[in-house]
Amino acid sequence: MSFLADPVNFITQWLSTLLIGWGASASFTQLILYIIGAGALTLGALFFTVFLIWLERKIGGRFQDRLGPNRLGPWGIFQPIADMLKIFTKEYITPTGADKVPFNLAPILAVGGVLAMWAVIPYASTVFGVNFNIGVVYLIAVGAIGDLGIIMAGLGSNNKYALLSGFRAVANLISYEVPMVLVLLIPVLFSGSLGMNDIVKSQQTWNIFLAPLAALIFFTTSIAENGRAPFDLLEADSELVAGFNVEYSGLKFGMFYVADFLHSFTAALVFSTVFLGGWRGPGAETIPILGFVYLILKSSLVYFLILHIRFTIPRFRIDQMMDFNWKFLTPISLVLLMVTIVIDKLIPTDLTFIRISVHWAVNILIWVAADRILSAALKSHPAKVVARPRPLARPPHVAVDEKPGGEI
Amino acid sequence: MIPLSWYLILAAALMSIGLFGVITRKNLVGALIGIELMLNAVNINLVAFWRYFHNARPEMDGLVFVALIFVVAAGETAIGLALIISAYRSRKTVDVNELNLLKG
Amino acid sequence: MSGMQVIFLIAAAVTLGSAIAAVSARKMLHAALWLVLALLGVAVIFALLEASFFAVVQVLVYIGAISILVIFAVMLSRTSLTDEGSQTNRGWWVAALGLVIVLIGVVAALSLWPKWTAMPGALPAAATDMATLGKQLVDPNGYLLPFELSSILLLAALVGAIYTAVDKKEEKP
Amino acid sequence: MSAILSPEGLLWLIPFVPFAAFGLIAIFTFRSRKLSHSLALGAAGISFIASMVVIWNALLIPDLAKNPITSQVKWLPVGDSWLMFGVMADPLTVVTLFFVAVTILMIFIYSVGYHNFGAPACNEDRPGLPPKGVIVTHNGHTQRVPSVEPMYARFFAFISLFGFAMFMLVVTDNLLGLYIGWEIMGLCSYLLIGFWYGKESARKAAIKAFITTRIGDVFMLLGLAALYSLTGTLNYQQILGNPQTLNILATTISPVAGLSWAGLIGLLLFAGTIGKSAQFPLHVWLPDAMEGPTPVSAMIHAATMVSAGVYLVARFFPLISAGWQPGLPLTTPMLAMAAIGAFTALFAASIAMTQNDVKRVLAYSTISQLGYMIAALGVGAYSAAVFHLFTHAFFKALLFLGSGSVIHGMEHGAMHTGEEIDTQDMRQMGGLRKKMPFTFWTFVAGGLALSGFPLITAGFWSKDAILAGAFSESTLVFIVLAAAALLTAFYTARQISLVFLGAARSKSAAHAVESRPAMTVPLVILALFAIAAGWIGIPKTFPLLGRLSADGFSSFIGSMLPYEVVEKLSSVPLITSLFVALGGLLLGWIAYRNIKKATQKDPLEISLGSVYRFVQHKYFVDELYEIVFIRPSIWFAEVFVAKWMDQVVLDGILNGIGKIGIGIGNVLRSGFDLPVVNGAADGIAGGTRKMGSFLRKLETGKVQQYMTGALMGLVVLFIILYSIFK
Repeated sequence: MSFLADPVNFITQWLSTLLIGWGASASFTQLILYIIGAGALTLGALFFTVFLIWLERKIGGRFQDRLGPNRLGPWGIFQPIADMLKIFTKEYITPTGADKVPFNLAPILAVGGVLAMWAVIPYASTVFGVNFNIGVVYLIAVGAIGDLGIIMAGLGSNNKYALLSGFRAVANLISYEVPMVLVLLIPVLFSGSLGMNDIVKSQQTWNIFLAPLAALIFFTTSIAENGRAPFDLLEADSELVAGFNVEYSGLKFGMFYVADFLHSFTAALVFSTVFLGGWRGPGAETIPILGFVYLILKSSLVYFLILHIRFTIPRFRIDQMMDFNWKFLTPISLVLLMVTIVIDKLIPTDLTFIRISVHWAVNILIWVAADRILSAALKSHPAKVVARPRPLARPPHVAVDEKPGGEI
Repeated sequence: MIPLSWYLILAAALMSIGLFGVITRKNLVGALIGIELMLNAVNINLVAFWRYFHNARPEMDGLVFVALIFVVAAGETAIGLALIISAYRSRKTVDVNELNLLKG
Repeated sequence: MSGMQVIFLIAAAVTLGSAIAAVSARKMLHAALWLVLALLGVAVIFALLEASFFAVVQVLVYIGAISILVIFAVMLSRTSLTDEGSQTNRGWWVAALGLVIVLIGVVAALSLWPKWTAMPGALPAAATDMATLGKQLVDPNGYLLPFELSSILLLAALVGAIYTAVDKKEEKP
Repeated sequence: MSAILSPEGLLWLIPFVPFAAFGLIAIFTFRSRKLSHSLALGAAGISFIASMVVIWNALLIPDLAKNPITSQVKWLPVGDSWLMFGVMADPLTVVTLFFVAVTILMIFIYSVGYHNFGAPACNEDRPGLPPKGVIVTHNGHTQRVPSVEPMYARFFAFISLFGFAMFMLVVTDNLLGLYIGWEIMGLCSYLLIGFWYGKESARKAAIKAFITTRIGDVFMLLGLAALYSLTGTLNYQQILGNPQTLNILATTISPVAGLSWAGLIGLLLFAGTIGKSAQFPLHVWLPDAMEGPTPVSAMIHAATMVSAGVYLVARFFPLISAGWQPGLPLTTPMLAMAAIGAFTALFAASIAMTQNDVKRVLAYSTISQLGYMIAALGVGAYSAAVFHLFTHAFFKALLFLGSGSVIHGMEHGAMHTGEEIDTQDMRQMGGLRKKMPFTFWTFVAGGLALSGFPLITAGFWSKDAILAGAFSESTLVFIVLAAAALLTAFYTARQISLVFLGAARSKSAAHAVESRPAMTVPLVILALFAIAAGWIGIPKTFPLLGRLSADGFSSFIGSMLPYEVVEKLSSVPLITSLFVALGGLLLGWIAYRNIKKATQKDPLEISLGSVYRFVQHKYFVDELYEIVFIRPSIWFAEVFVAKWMDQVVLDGILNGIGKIGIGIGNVLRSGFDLPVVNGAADGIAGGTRKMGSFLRKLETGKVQQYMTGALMGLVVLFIILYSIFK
């Protein structure tokens, strides 16, 4: 294989031959290589995050009709580096009455949980951390660890906002994992394997064509999982000052910061792996580096979508969020799973177009039905007004007659 | 190569620790934690036996039971915690010794 | 003393130590976190036993769901969150003593068992294939009935938990 | 499937389709009028088609009487053998089935119109009362129009059950099946006569009909039992189609009054007929049955129920006439039938002349016509009787439905004008000829058929056959029947001229309107039958026309009889029937053509006076029964049984037993229960309480201590087991 076509394996081969030439045992070499690979992967991810931060701020600027970072370097591209330096040099503040161990453990878990996800994602036909035969389950599991970090932060820092944020994190995690797992089972069903690499390999037709609704639901739930807008209840600035990371400063805060961006990009990565055919693309089989490029392109697209949603859609209320999950997403994904299983059994795999069209039809049908039912339910049970809107602030000498019902 | 006995001793110890927690904890949540530990001890045993007395025929009996225990544990935790919360809501305490309506 | 054994010993030590901490920690929150660590240790044990699927499922179910639920319960019952006092009943050492005796007795009894020191054989490839497990679970000659029963149990637990935990006061108006 | 579509299968199908309709309506669809009557009509239609197919197949079979279409299933285990239940189609069945199917279908259709389907419902209408009509505003002017029957679906359920019973009675092949259908019909007539149970008179009439017919049925059941105990079977073929059985029955002497068994059984069965066909002693229920809705009257009086009685005797004619040949002296039951039938014919006809209720006239005429048939059977004119049964069904159904249509028109007029009159009183009518042409012409056709208008109408041929048969047998019967025929023609003319001719004698009559197609179409169809049904039975020996006729009928029916029927031409009955028919009609028309006012006295009353009144009160038969039977039985029930027997004797005994029981109970209580049982129970309870209060100390309410206990128990158990099984 040539270096250009497949640099990673090239280097790996070279290193192993080198080490064995130095007389290291095979297992030791393997160990060394694993360590190097892991280090390279995580470092790459972290540095990529720096770029992500800049990107997000720039795009957010565009969305909000601002310039965004524009001082340091061309297009302010060195802004995040400056921020990094600032963060490194800041003082660590541990609030009194804080629970030391969880407080300090939380950021590490937050980042670690996200980074652990990168281990199973196939970046190219030949490049992946481990070819885990149950990668999907693994993804969900370590995702849980990341949220565990958030919860620990909320509990550890002796702060009621943080605690509330922890509550919300728990609710969020427990709830949105259910439909997420359910719809993740659909690609698994199509590929007949839990391994990420097999899932990618089996996508002659991208899963999003076979299961559009599942893709949509997975997209939504993954946004909710990593607490991006409109699901950013756990760091709702207007309600709880900054959520779980109020009390953090310095690099600890930076780690949360990194974890946040990295998590959302990881969601994009996973989405494009599971539903958009991962590294698949013209020539990706022969020239793995191409596959890597394809994957990055696809996930950047998805990431842009996430950003778009984040900057355009206002935040939910917590009860709305819960209702949306338990009363809409979970039932619909259950139904979707069942129906997809049956349909896919009925249609032979080689009739691609028939298969696609039937799946589309069924998905649209389910969607419309769910929508009808939902609107009917909303008609029959209109949202009841819990509290009257607050009266306007008014000077004491001005008399404003307030109608019953609150509106002035 | 690890002999079976190690796993069994580990499981037994874990079981005892969990039991200790269940018996001695004042706090209901603590008792629940003990129960989780006991269940894990059982799981260790099951997996170990599955691993060690495995015929050529791929049989999944041990693992199946582990899966079932996972299910049971999930249900048990959910119910237990729900009970704890409602008990706390009504009695403003989760102390086992204060929840003694059955005292004769 | 192979690498496996080293890993096992470490994992077992972590598991037992954190389990002891979990049952004896004064703050419930710490206990819950110790529980997480213990469960991670068990996951490692599973991995050592080549049940990688269950290692991951252990992380998913226990750490991802159960322990988080426990923490949630701890948070919801503020007394246990703030209570700093002794969390154990008076005669705890009696229980400890008795349990140690029982443990020793059990181990002694077991050690008379001929297969006490059995060594693992080679695991057939099919045994680690999850498809086999899945087929077994839905095979009428296999474990279809327990599987269905457990699913019904889960459903019942779901309903029961919701019903028990819902705050009746909200439904009055 | 083909098994179902074979003639046998269809024969089975015929009765059970209406039954299914009844079940469905009664259980499911009784809320929906449309569904209900569609079900009933559909069932009737299916039965009709099935019947026609069966009849066609049967007619194709040569010598049907010897080898009829039959099919049997095992029904009830009796001892070691099975009581077979089956269906059969022989000539008599075919004839009966034909007119039953047609009339039932017609009546079902007619009912839809009669109960004003589609008319608006009136919220004052109560179930159990005839609909009062509802006020609607129709293109400008407000008026009262008939409203739909409140218990519409119920009516169709009942008549479906009725149809089931009648078809059952016709197609079954044994006496027991016939009896079942017979009794179900009795029930249905009770339900239907009392359909408007809100009316006192309807309730009374229903009970009257039920009780009266029961009297006959009891005798019939006796006959049935006797027959079964003698022959061991109730199957027609095995009894009637078997000469030596008949011979034995005819020759062996029964313990009763020196009658032969055949005679006795014949009389008993004939008693059933008397009840069902309302012959003389038991005729009283039929006129009162007019309280029911008109379709019901038509069903009971024309199509089905009363025909059932004649059908029974016709069916058992071989038994009744066992040992009789033309020329031999009549057997006892035949004599009884001839006597009763002839008397009833004259008797009822005379009453019919004096009645003013349009339906009662027809009721009495029905009685008299049935008397005709009975008498004909009595004198052995078998085929003539069946022939008259056949034709009579059509024209009498036609007349009843026509009268119903008239009443409907009158009610419409009464509602329109708000006049308070009896809409069934013929004196109030008149001049309906113009208002209701369809009804008029069809009614005329029916009436002429009834009065035996020569040559064209069906009634003429059948009546002529009967008269011929009577003439050849006994002159007395012949004269009586001829007189009855004269009266028949007379009151027919009276009715027609009172109802249709002349000028309207009330505002209601003036405003009467023609009924809806649902009612007139059946009228027209039945009118066609009333004219044409007779032509199949024109005797060969008849001058001129005899050449044209094949006269399939009498030979077809005659094949049921063991002996050959010889027809000898005699001009006397022919002349007589011509004379009585035309003369009666003429007299009636002359007498009643100019009745001007409703309150005007009846011409006959002027001429006859008290005799007329005597007749008009039906010879006071009802009053006689009131005095002779009803009062004594009421006295027996109220005074003897209730007061004396029940309250004195039985209550005394029961009270005595009760007192003794109480005494014993007291002794046991004070002697055994209180000290022993209660003492023991209290002791146990107290002991339990003490033990509980001692043991409660173990219940600390601390769950962990319980668990510790359980754990210790487990350890101990383990140690024990281990030390045992190691």
